[in-house]
Amino acid sequence: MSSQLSKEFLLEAQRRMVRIRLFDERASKMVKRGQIPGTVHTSIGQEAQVVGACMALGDQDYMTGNHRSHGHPIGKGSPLSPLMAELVGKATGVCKGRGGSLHLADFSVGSLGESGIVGSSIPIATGAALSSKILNNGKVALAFFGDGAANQGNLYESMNLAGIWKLPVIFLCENNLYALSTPAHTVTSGVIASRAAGFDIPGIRVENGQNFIEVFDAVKTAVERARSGEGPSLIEVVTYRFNEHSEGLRLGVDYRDQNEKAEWLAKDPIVLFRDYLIQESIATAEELDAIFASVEAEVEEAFEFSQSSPFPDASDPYLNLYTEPFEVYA
Amino acid sequence: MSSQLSKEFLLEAQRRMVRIRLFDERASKMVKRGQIPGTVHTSIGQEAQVVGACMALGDQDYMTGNHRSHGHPIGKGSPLSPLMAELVGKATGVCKGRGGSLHLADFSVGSLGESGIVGSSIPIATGAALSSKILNNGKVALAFFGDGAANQGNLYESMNLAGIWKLPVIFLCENNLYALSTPAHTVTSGVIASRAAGFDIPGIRVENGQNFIEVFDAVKTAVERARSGEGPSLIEVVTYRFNEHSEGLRLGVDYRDQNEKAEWLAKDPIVLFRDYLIQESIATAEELDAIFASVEAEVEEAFEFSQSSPFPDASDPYLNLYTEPFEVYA
Amino acid sequence: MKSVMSYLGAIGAAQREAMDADERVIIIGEDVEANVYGTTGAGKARAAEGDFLQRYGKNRIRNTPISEEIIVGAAAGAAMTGLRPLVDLSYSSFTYLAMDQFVNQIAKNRFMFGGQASIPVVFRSAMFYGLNTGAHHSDRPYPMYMNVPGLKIITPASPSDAKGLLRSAIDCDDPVLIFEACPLWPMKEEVEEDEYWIPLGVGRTLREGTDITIVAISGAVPEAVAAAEELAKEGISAEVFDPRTLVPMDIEGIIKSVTKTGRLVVADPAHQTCSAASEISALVAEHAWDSLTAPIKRVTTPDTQIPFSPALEKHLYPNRLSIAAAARSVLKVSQPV
Amino acid sequence: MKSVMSYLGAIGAAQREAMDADERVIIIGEDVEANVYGTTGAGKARAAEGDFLQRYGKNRIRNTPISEEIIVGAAAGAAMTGLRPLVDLSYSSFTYLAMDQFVNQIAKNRFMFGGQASIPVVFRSAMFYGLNTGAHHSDRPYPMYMNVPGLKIITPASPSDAKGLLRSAIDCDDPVLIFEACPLWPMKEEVEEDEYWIPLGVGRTLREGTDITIVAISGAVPEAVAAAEELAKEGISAEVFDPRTLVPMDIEGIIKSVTKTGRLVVADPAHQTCSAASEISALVAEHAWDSLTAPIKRVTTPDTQIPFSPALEKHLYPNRLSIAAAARSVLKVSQPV
Ligand SMILES: Cc1ncc(C[n+]2csc(CCOP(=O)(O)OP(=O)(O)O)c2C)c(N)n1
Ligand SMILES: Cc1ncc(C[n+]2csc(CCOP(=O)(O)OP(=O)(O)O)c2C)c(N)n1
Ligand SMILES: [Mg+2]
Ligand SMILES: [Mg+2]
Repeated sequence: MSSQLSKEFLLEAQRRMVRIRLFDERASKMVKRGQIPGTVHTSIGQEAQVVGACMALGDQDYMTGNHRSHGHPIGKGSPLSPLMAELVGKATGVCKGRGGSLHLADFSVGSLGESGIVGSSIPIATGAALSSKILNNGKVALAFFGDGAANQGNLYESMNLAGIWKLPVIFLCENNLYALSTPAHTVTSGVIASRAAGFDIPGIRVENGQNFIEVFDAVKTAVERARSGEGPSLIEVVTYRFNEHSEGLRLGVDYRDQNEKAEWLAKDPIVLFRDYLIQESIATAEELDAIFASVEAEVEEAFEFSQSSPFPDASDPYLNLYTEPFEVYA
Repeated sequence: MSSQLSKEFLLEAQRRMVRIRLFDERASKMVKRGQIPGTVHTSIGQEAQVVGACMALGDQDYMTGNHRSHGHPIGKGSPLSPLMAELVGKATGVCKGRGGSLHLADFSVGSLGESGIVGSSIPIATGAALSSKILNNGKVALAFFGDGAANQGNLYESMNLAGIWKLPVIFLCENNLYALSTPAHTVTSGVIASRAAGFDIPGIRVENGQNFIEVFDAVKTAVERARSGEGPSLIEVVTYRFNEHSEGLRLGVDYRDQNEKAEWLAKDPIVLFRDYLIQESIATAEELDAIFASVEAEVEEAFEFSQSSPFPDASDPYLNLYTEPFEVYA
Repeated sequence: MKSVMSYLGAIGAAQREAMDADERVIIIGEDVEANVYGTTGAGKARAAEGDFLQRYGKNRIRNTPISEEIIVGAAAGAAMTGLRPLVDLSYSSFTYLAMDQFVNQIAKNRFMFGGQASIPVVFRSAMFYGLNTGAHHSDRPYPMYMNVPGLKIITPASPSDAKGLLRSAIDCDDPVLIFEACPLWPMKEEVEEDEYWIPLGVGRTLREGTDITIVAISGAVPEAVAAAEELAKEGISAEVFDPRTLVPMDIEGIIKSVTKTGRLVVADPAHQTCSAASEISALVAEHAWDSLTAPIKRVTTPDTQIPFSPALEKHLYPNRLSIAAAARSVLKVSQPV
Repeated sequence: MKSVMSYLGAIGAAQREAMDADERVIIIGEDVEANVYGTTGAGKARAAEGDFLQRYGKNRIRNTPISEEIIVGAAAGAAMTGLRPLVDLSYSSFTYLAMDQFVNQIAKNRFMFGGQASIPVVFRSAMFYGLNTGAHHSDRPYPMYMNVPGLKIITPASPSDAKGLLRSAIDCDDPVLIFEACPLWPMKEEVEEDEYWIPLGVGRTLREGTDITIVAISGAVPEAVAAAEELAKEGISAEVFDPRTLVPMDIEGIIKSVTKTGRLVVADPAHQTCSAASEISALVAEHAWDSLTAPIKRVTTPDTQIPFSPALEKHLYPNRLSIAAAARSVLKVSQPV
């Protein structure tokens, strides 16, 4: 499948990966400088896994995610400024400052919501696939979740429902080997991908989740399967987060081995893809540098936007709670 | 394994199966006559599956169940009178009339609670196995649940936890092909027993759940595995309920095929086991008739007990809500 | 044109109307194909017009696995993307299994996403209390949901209200939970056969009175009316008010009545602590205190779990006797012998 | 002997005491091995004595998968069979995932089984409100649990109370939920180092007064004290009372104070509708009405979800300004300029 990909498409993939990287690096700095309240969870190191999955989807397709919440919409094509403004809590944020990191959505690119509650958005994606099926509109839904979330029961309820109703949904497990401080193998009995078989749906494990093409191919197959009415798939992508669980978090213990870290840092998905593009003569170093530079400018612009935008008006705490507001006795 | 079973043990098995049958038949009549408020769910037709599982456990082992709630404790050895009194709501009931059908427990035989909420007692059994593991007291816990309950997420959370911690617990799915009016195959993707593999635990399907010995053997293997520290098992037993979902329930539709019903009715577990015992010269027809007669008397006694016992005293609605009651402003 | 409908029949009628009116309305739930609880083929429709499965087909009548969390969550996801699901959760005690989806997704998504989502979905569940169905089947959990901003909550207490309120709920773009008291299911009255809508947030005065206001909720409504009739015989004029919807709550209606009578009893079948009755009492103690001439009394279910035994259960809930007794005590009138 | 402890340190100390005292006490939760939230190795213990994992070993410190339903349910099952689990659920907003186990098993089993079960288990969860952690991390859901008979609920508001109440909770044979307001976690004071127990159901008067009673809950307690100090400067004598435990609730303590002052403000960080404040208001409007000389005012969080933006969040919760303003309005004193 990858052989059919146009140069334009491949460069767009690299552009989105670089966007995630630079956006998240900037956001991380902003947390440390107190420019973003609370914290953020970066997707640094996981860009191939995120973008590979997102670009296998069409623009109209749906997606839900988790606390690692900016990578997914960026991968799906969200503009950066409203995202950055959201992290700062500004009125121009994609959720008008109400969501913030972990809790944002960008319906303009089919992002139905990242979720701060681990696993909680998996049923939402399943439901989006149900409406697609009933309305017969050909859309596919994809749920991103982590290895930690793979132990929430609703994943199995979702796989079962999607299995019997042949819903066009893809359960995409980002196995970055840890859930916060907890190594996946200490809390996961068996192999996540192999849990699909019991629900009679395909379970694929992408061992090399640092490689854009491998992720893309696996997800693309699942998307085509879903779109043609054959139902759901579970895809487990093995990857690694380069940063701490969340920015600014300091744990007293070192739960990740230094050698393990070093090995994975050597498998930087952006570097790997750059090397591939050059080696295959798909793009030149200059072209790729230009992408990097233009994304740098985008991120700078997003930062400026986030700084210059106004904070939201606090006068109506009920804004958008209901579509039909009602008088409250306070 | 079955070859090692003593005559006494096998006759006790038949006695317990007959107890369930006659107790449930009487309870069914009582519902129709208004002698039991609400309804009851009988285990008629499923006796081999229930008793086969219960007798593979030791007296000290734990068990949880569901709305089909008398078969399990009877299978585990509960005396009938307090059970029957419970169904009638009497002070002498095993739960002092507070539980009623669907919601009873008999701690004296290790029954930690049947549950009216489908699937909700599976985590309780898992927790009992955890205490057994930590206290190192050698006890095994078994959770009974139906094919319908097998689609509740907490089963998968339980299998995962029990898998990683190697808890001595057995997940016993009573697949009677229907959940209320819903055929299992219309709401179940894949085969229930095969869902264990993804959690790296054994998944066994007992196709002939009408045969006491086959159920017993499968559960016994799992019990020994659990007791020796090797962890949990999932066992799916295929069986059939002879009666309607609950006594007195009238559905306008006939969701079960007449031929299917007839085929299963011909596989009466009590008749099959009786034939086996006679054929193998383990017991005589007279001995088995005597068991039947003595159980008839037991059930009659239980009925009389339930009728002659007083209703509970209504003066303290808070009785047993807390171990340390406190004053309430009502 | 009017015809006699049971509460359950009215629920069925509203569902049928809504499904006829809008293709995006679908029904999801356990055993809905077989119409086990009598609402997906109810009223005279079943015999005359076939049940819902025949009328609307399997694509719109969706029999689910027993998986409340995904039923609720998938309905929410579907509602966020173009459908208008009507979810049958059967017993209210089963809603807890999906609590995360209710609180963290359904109630929060629209607000949290700055208005990008709307979630037009209705969840029906029935409170089988008073029917000896035991502690796992007798809950009346609406107060828990009232504490969750973003949900609308309705508790119709008559067939007409059931039809008109459920229809408004289905046509509403916000998530609505409807709690049906099963003791009301067989209740019958003349109900308009044509389509009509009762707005959420508008209560109903069932009986006018001047001495005391009885605000009653759900299954307590007919009991309050009966209590008022009893009190009338004793020369006490009680006004009975049913807010009908708990979120939004018709506080103005309540205050108007209390302003007239100066006294308040609230009858609510929920457990007392943090009940709807507590909320109504607190609202009045805050906003209509100047009108009050006596303490506010709540008649609720004691804070205990529900025992199975018929000897223990029935008297736990507010009934005509306990409501009338509360009214007398507020009025400092001694109980008639 | 006393030493300075933070609230979080006091929680850690109570846990350590209880684990030392009774082998059956175990800790279950996500990331408890690594002490991510600072309670399983807290206080001076971590540096001096090693963290809990080192002290008690993997058999008693159990790092779990992210599976709240089974964590809670397994803890209940373990408690029914001989252990005394202490469950760390981290954020209160995650408790909903286990709501069925809380309501249908933990709250009901003892009652439903006629006293055969006792369920000595403690669930800790933290309310991260006011810290810009967004709608999924800012809930204050104790009122929902107050509506569930069979649970005990505590909300300590100082390090000393945290230590003494948590210890009582662990030693109690009934299930107890403890809700910790994260804004209180860094709070420090002198705390007794020896073991002590504060009984559940006994409130605390933080400040005596004669003009008005301010009942404050959890994170609102220090704000209420600050408001009282402010009011004192204006010549208003406010009594501040913290019930400390919500179930059982020290109603007598509240009524005693209201009987003295005749006026009541309740400050509660929960959402207003069906809040603890609503319950306290209703209790007083019912049982101490004769003492009241003014309306009861609740200072709560409005019934909206929690916005992330720092420009929007903080002022939503009860604070010294809003509490003082409520007191003035009850006293019909105009705001000082
Ligand atoms: C229901 C729930 N439980 C616990 C948490 C706290 N928490 C946030 S992220 C996280 C780890 C998630 O791990 P994983 O799913 O593997 O995603 P990753 O962070 O590794 O991408 C935890 C425990 C939560 N947010 N929601
Ligand atoms: C959580 C929950 N959902 C739904 C129900 C209603 N209900 C009671 S029994 C039942 C069918 C259960 O089927 P299964 O688990 O196969 O057990 P069986 O009755 O066949 O033995 C249903 C849907 C319930 N009690 N609890
Ligand atoms: Mg992870
Ligand atoms: Mg079944």
